[in-house]
Amino acid sequence: MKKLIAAGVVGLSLGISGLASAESIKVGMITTLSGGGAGLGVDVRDGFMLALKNAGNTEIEVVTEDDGQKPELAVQIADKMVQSEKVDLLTGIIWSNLAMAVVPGVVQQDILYLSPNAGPSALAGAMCNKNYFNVAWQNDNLHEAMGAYANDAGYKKAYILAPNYPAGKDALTGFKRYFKGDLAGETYTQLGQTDYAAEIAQIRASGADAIFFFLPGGMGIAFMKQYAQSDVGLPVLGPAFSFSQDILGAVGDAALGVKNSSQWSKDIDNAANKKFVESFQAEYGRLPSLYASQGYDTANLIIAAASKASVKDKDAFRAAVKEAEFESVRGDFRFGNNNHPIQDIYVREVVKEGDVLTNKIVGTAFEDHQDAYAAECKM
Amino acid sequence: MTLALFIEQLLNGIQLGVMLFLMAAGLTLIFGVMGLINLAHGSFYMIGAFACAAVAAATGSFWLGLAASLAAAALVGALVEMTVIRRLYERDHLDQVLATFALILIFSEGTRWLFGSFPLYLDIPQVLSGTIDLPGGSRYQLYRMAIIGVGVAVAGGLYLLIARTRLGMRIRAGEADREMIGALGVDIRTLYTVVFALGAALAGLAGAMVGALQSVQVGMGEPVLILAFVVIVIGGIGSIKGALIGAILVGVVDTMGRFLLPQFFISFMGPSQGTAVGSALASMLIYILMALILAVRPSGLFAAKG
Amino acid sequence: MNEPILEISGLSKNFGALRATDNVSLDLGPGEIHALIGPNGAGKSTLIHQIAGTLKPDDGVIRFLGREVNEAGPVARARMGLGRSFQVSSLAPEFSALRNVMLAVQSRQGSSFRFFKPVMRDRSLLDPAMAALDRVGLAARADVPAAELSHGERRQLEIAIALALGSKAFLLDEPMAGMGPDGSKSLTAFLSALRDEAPILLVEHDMDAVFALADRISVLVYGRIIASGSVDDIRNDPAVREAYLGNAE
Amino acid sequence: MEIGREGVINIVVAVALLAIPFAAVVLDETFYITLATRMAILALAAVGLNFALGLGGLVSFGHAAFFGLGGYAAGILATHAFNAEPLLLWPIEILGSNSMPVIWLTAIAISALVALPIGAISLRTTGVYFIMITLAFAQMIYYFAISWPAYGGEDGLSIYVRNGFPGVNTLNPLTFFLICYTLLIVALFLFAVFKDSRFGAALQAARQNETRVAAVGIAPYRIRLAAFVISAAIAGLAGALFADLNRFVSPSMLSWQMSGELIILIILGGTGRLFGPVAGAMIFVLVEYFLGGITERWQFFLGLTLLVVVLFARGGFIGLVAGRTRHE
Repeated sequence: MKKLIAAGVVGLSLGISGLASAESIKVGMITTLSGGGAGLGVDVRDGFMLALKNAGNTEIEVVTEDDGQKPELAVQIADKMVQSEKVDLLTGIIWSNLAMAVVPGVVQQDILYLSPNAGPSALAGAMCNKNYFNVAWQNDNLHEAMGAYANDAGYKKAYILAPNYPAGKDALTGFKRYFKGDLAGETYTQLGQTDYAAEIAQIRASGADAIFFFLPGGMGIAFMKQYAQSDVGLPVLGPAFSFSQDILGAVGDAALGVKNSSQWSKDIDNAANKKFVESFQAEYGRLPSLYASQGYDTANLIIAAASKASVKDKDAFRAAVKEAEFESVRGDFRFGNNNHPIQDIYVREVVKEGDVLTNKIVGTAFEDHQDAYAAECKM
Repeated sequence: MTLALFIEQLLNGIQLGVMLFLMAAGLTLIFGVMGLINLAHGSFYMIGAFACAAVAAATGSFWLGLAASLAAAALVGALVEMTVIRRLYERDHLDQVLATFALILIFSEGTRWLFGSFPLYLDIPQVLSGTIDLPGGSRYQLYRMAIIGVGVAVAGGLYLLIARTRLGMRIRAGEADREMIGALGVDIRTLYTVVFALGAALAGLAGAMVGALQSVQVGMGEPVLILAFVVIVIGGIGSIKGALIGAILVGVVDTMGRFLLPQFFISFMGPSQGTAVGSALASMLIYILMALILAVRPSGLFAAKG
Repeated sequence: MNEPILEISGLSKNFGALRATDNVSLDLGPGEIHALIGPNGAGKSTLIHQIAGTLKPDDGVIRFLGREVNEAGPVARARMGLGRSFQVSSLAPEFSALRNVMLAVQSRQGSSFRFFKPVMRDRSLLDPAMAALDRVGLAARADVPAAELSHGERRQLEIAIALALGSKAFLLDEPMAGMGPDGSKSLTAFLSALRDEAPILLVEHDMDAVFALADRISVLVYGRIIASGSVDDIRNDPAVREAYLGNAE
Repeated sequence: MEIGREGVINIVVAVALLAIPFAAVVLDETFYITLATRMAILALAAVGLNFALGLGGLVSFGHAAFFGLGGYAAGILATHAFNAEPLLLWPIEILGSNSMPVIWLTAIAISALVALPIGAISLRTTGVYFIMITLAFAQMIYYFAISWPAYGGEDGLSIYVRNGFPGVNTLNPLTFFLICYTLLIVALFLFAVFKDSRFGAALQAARQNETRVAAVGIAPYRIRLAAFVISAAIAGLAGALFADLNRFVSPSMLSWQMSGELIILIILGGTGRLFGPVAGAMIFVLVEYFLGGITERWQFFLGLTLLVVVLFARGGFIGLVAGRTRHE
C-alpha cells in the first residue's frame, strides 16, 4: 500500500514538473527486519531515515524490504529493486554472506551499492569494484584494533574464540595480525551455538590472561552472560558488536567494564554526532547503536553526493560519493583506494549511565586506519 | 587435560542433556499419544523464555517469571491445540509438518510484533549464582546444577504421573490404542488438550531456565527443536525413558565432541588445521550418531511402538 | 506318493516364555488341499508368518520345492512361487482390482525396473491379469478401486493375485472370513478346482468349507499339532473332539 | 486417455507460467522474468521431490541437501573455470567448466551418488524416523558446508558470469527462463511416464501397502531407493539452475528451512499431482513477492496463509479446482 502511494507521489511530481524531477533519487534498502537478527536491520533503517528527516530531504525515496537473513531472498529482492523498482542505488544489507550474494551481481549492472554494515574481505581486496562503497568498516578492522589494544594493555597470553564460519575466521585472523603475545587457545564454536559452558571451562583451564571473542548477535549475549556467571574473571575484549546499544540491555551488568573496539561511540565529540544522538533518542525513544550511526552516515553520504552531481550521471555521482564530503558522526572519514573507510578506531568501555548500560571512549586504538586488503585491490 | 576439567565438561553435557529432555519429553508424549509431529514445539520454548523475561523485568522476581513461563506456555499450548492442532490428528505427517511449520512463522513474527526486535534481558536468580565445589578440585556453577536437579525432578515426576495416576493411565491407554480410550469412556478431547498443554509447559520451563543463560530472542527455539527431534528419534519415539537416555546421550556426545575432537586432531594435524577439522566434525557429530543408531536400530533405542 | 511341494519339519518359535510354535511338522503334496485348523490363539498366524518368511523360526526347517528356504525373505519366497492371501485383506487400496493383479503379473515377468512403457497399454500385463480376475469372477469389477470392493470381493481379489503370480503353492489365510453363504459356496467350488493347479495350505475357521475341501487336516492347539489325517480321521479323533471341536460347539 | 478436468488445469498452469515472462517483455518489467524463472526452478526441485514424496510416500525432510549439492556443483565448477584452476590433478585431471550441460550432468551425478548411501540407510526406517533421518543427513552436509573453508563456508560462492549453453545467450533472461522451463517440462514428462510404468506401479503400490508388494515378490526397498535417487538427481539439477539464477550458492540452500519449503510447494499445489509442484511454486513465489512488498511482517501472513491452506484446502490448489482424484 505504502509503495503504491509513494509511486503515485513520484508519478505526480513527474507530471507536475518534468524539469525538477531529474534530482529525485530512488534508494533500495534490503535489510533484515524479521527473525533473531532483526534488531540490526531496524537500527540501520531507522538511522538512515532519521538522516533524511534531519536534512529535510524529500528527493530521496526509499524502498525497504526484509531479506529474512536469507541470501537467496536477498538476491531476489535485489533483482526486483533493480529490474522492477528501477532504483538508482542499493544499500541496507547487514550480513557478510548476504552481501557476498548480492553485491557482485549488482555492481556488475552498474548500480551503486553502499554498505552500511558488512565488509567481507573479498570485496575489499581482489573483488573490489568502483560501484561498491563500504560506509562502515572492513570486517577485520575492529578485531585488528582489539589486537593492537591487547598489546597496549600488556596482555601476553590471550584465549581467542569465534564461530566456525568465514567472518569468524577473518575476526581471529584480524586479531592475530596485530596481537604480539601468545595464544592460550583458539576455539571455533558452532555457528548459532548458545551454550558456552564447555568453552568457558576450557578457558578457565588454559592459563590465559585475557579473552578475545567475536560472537555476533545472540551468541555474544549468551557467552557474556554465561562468562559472567562463571567465576573465571579474566578481562574480556571484543569488537563493538556484542556491546552495542541494541543488545547491551539483554547482556545486562555482565558487560560492565568490558573493553570493546568501535569506529563510533555516542560520546564522540562533534556537532553532527550530538545532533544524531539527540534526534535519534527523540525520534525513537532509545539510544542509537553503531548500526544506526552507520545507516545515518550512509544516508548523509548520499545526500552530500546528490548535492554535487546528478545520480543519472553515474561517473560524476560515483566521484562525488568517493569524495565523501559529509559530516560523519564519527568525525574524520574518507575512502581508501578500494572504497573502504580510512578512519579512527576507538577503544570503548561499557559503563552505566543511571540505569542504562552504554559505552564511553577510553582510548584510540588506531588513527586513520586502513584495511589490510587495500593493496590487493587494483583500483 | 585434567580430571577436574573432564568432570566439569561431563556435567556440562548432562546439563545440556537435561535441558533437551524437557523439550523432548513433551514432543515424544505428544507423538506417542496423539501421533502428531509438532515442529512448533520450539515456539513454546521461546514463549516460555519471553514470558519469564517480561515478568521478571516487571516484578524483579525470577521465580514469578518462571511461574509465568509455565502458565504462558501451557495456556498458548492449550489454545493452539483447541484451535489448530486438534484438526491435524487425523491427517498424515505431511500435513502436520506443514501446519506446524506455518505455526513457527506465526509465533516468531507474532512474538517480534509484541516484544520488538531487540533481545530481552533475563538473569539467573541471586540465590543460585556462584559455584559449588566438586571432588577432584573442580567447581561447578550452582545454577546449572539446579537445572540438572529440575530435569531429574521432572523425569521422576513424569514417571510417577504416568505410572501412578489416573491421567497417566489414560495416557498409557492412549499410547497403546487410540480407539480404546474412547471406549473406556475417557473424554479424549480434554485428554489431548491436557497432554499438549503439559508438553508445551515443559518446553516453556526449559526456555525460561535457559533464557537466563542465553539470549532471549526470536528464533531461539528452532535450533533446540532440531536437537530435540534428534533426541526422540534416537531414544525411540513415544518413549519417555528413551527421551531421557537419548537426551543425555546427545548432550554428552555433543559437549564432549566439541571439547575433545579439536584436541584430538590438533595432536597430529597442527593447531590451525586441527581446530578447523575438529570443529567441523564436532558440529556434525550428533547427526552422525543419529544416523548410526538408526542404521542399526531403525526405530531408535527404546521404541514404544513397532 | 510324490515329493511334497512344501515341507515343514520340527519348526519352533518362542516369544519369551510363550511357545507359539512347538515342533511343528507338516507337508503339502501336489494337488492336495491341506487344511490347518485350531482354536483362536493356537498359533496359526505365527505359523503362516514363518512359512511366508515374515517371521524367522527359532528352530526347524522349511523346504519349498525341495529347497531349504529358511534364509529366504518373503520377497524371495514369493518369487519362487509361494502365493499368499492375507487374513486381513492386504491390497493397494487406491489401485483398481485390475492394477492390483497386474502388479503380480509384473512381478512374475521379472524386473520392475522398467520406466517408460505405460502399464495400462501393456497387453502382456493386461491380458493375464484380466484372465485371473475372470477366473475368480471379478472381471466386471476390474476398474473399481480395491478400497471400494466389498469384503468378499477383496478375498476373491487376493486369490486372483495369487493365481496371477503363477504360484506353485497357495498359502490362504482364512479366505472365507466375512463372506456370505453364497460367496462361501462359490469360493469353495473354486478352490476345489484350484488344487489341480497348485496345492493349497488352507487356514480356515469355516468347518463346512474345510470338511468339503480338505484332503488332509492338521489340528493346531497351543502351537502343537495334536492330530493330522483325513477328514474322517479328524472327525473321529477323540483328542480333537475334546480339545477343539468339543469346545467349539 | 482423454484429458480430464485435471488435464485442462495442468495445461492452464503450464501456459500461465510460460506467459509470465512474455507478458513481462511486453510490459517491460524484466523482473517478472526473474520471478517466473524462480518459479520454474523451484517447481523443478519440487517435481524431483514429488517422485519420492508423491509417488513413493517418502517424506524426505532433507532434499535441500541435494538441491544444495547441485548448486555447489555449479558454483565449484564455474569458480574453477573462472580462475582457470583445475579441480583435481591426481589421479586424473579434472577441469572446471562453465558449460551448462556439463554442470547439469555433474550436478545430477553428484546428487545421485550422495543420495545412494543416504537413501540406503534412511530407507531402513519408516514414518517419522524416515523424516528425521533424512533431516539429519541434510544437517550433516549443511554443517560441513558452513565449516569447510575452501568454497566460501557460510559466505557461499559467487558465480561471476552466468554459465553458458552452446548456441544460445544465457545472459538474456528470457533465454535462461526458457532453458529452465524446458527442463521443467522434461521432468514433468518423465514424472508422468514413470508414474504409469511398471516402476511407478510398484512404487505407488509400495506406498499404499508395503506387505502386499513384498508378497507378490517385489522388493519395495530397491524400488524406493531408485525413486529416492532419481528424486535427488532432479533436485540437484534444479539446484544447479538456482545457482545460475542467483549467480550465487550458499549453505542456506542446504538448510532444513529449504527442505521444508520444497515440501510446502508440493502440499500447496496438491500432493501426488503431476502439476502440484508447479502450481505450488507459482503460488508460493507470488505470495512471498507480494507480501514482502506490502509489509515487513510478511512471514506472519505467510504462515497464516499456509495454515489456512492445510486446514481448509485439502488437496492443495489442484485438489481445490480439479476435485479429488479418481483413482485408476
